[in-house]
Amino acid sequence: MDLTSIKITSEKLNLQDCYNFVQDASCGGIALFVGTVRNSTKNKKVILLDFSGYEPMALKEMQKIADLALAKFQIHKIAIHHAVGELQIGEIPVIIAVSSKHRKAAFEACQFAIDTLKETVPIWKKEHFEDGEVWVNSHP
Amino acid sequence: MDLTSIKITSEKLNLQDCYNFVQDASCGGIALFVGTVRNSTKNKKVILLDFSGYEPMALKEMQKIADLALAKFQIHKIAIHHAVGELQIGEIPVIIAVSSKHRKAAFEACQFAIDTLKETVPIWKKEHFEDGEVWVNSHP
Amino acid sequence: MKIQLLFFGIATDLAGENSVSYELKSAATIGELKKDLLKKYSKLKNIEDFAIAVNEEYAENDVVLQENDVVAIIPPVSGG
Amino acid sequence: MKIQLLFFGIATDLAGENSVSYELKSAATIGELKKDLLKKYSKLKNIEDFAIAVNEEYAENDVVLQENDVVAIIPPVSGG
Repeated sequence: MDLTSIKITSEKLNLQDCYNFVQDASCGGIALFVGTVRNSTKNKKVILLDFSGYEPMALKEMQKIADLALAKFQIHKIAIHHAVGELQIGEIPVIIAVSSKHRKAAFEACQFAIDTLKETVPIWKKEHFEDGEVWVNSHP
Repeated sequence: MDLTSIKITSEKLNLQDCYNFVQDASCGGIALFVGTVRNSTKNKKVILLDFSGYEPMALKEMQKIADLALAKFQIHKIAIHHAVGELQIGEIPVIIAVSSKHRKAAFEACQFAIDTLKETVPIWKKEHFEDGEVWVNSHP
Repeated sequence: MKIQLLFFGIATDLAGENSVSYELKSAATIGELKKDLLKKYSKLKNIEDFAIAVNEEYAENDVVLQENDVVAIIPPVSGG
Repeated sequence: MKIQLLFFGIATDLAGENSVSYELKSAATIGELKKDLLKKYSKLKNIEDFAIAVNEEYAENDVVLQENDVVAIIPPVSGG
């Protein structure tokens, strides 16, 4: 049985799909994190975010996070899905879902996965403002 | 604007409803917890769980948790939905959803809410086994 | 004076009722009521402890009961 | 020897290309390549730092490059 679901897609991410993948009769809890595009950053109005990735490597890094989460925490299954392309305000760049027998492990693994994803997975976002565009994190 | 959604129902809980309630253009993240009925407890096979509550008081206690979460954490909205009646394996007794500008607060508030709910909200579950029934937590 | 008693969870099974009108001396505290209840419904001793809610709010042992209070017997909760 | 260079995120804009075949001395390390790149694509100095991946795995400065390696310039990531 496959315990991890790793996906990068230019289609809309689906919360129920992630839930359905991790849900299992042996589990008492499922923790989920959904990243959503915020309408402002540092008090500046954001129009949209444009995500691009080094996809084959990003998939490998996402798989490593999932495998490490399974090794570190008492969890059953984990899904890590990331969207690429232009996302409007309120749309979903990332979903992480984790199921476990007891809820604490699911919460810990879910936070670990999103924290690590933001550090290691080669995906970049460009913020589009009314007066221009900026690659996030790229300027000292 | 209503920042809390509190519900006790004998109908199926809906993950997307909770998500939709908390989602907002000002938020960068949504943390969700879904409790699911597990097929075993202490290595004993569970057939179903039967939840009952002191509903008017349970709603008040759930509202207190939501209000306290809004006061304690930098979050935007919170939904706490609980099901009553007979739930089969894999079905959902509880969903908590929390949105926030930054994800850490959403995770913390979500964990706070489920931890507190399990301590204070007057709802009880009876575990049905093949050979009998037991009220959970009630025996020393 | 009269109060209304409500039983929930395992307390319903142990007391054999859901809801009952109950007579007790005026100005009784919750602590006194608990002692009375353990005499009248001795099976309640089967649970380690129970909390009391008065008019849908948790209340401590020193709270003084009023006529017509709705008093709920709250065994250890197990929602979620 | 020849390697393939890939640029991502802001590095694409700064280098002015996505992908290019690149000639460097054999047995060059990643540290040496980075110095070369900062000369050839001087705008890369505009970002504080960048990581290097070789054949889709992060690699440190002391790694020795091989003919036909696919070497990616990874500016600070910002997914999620």
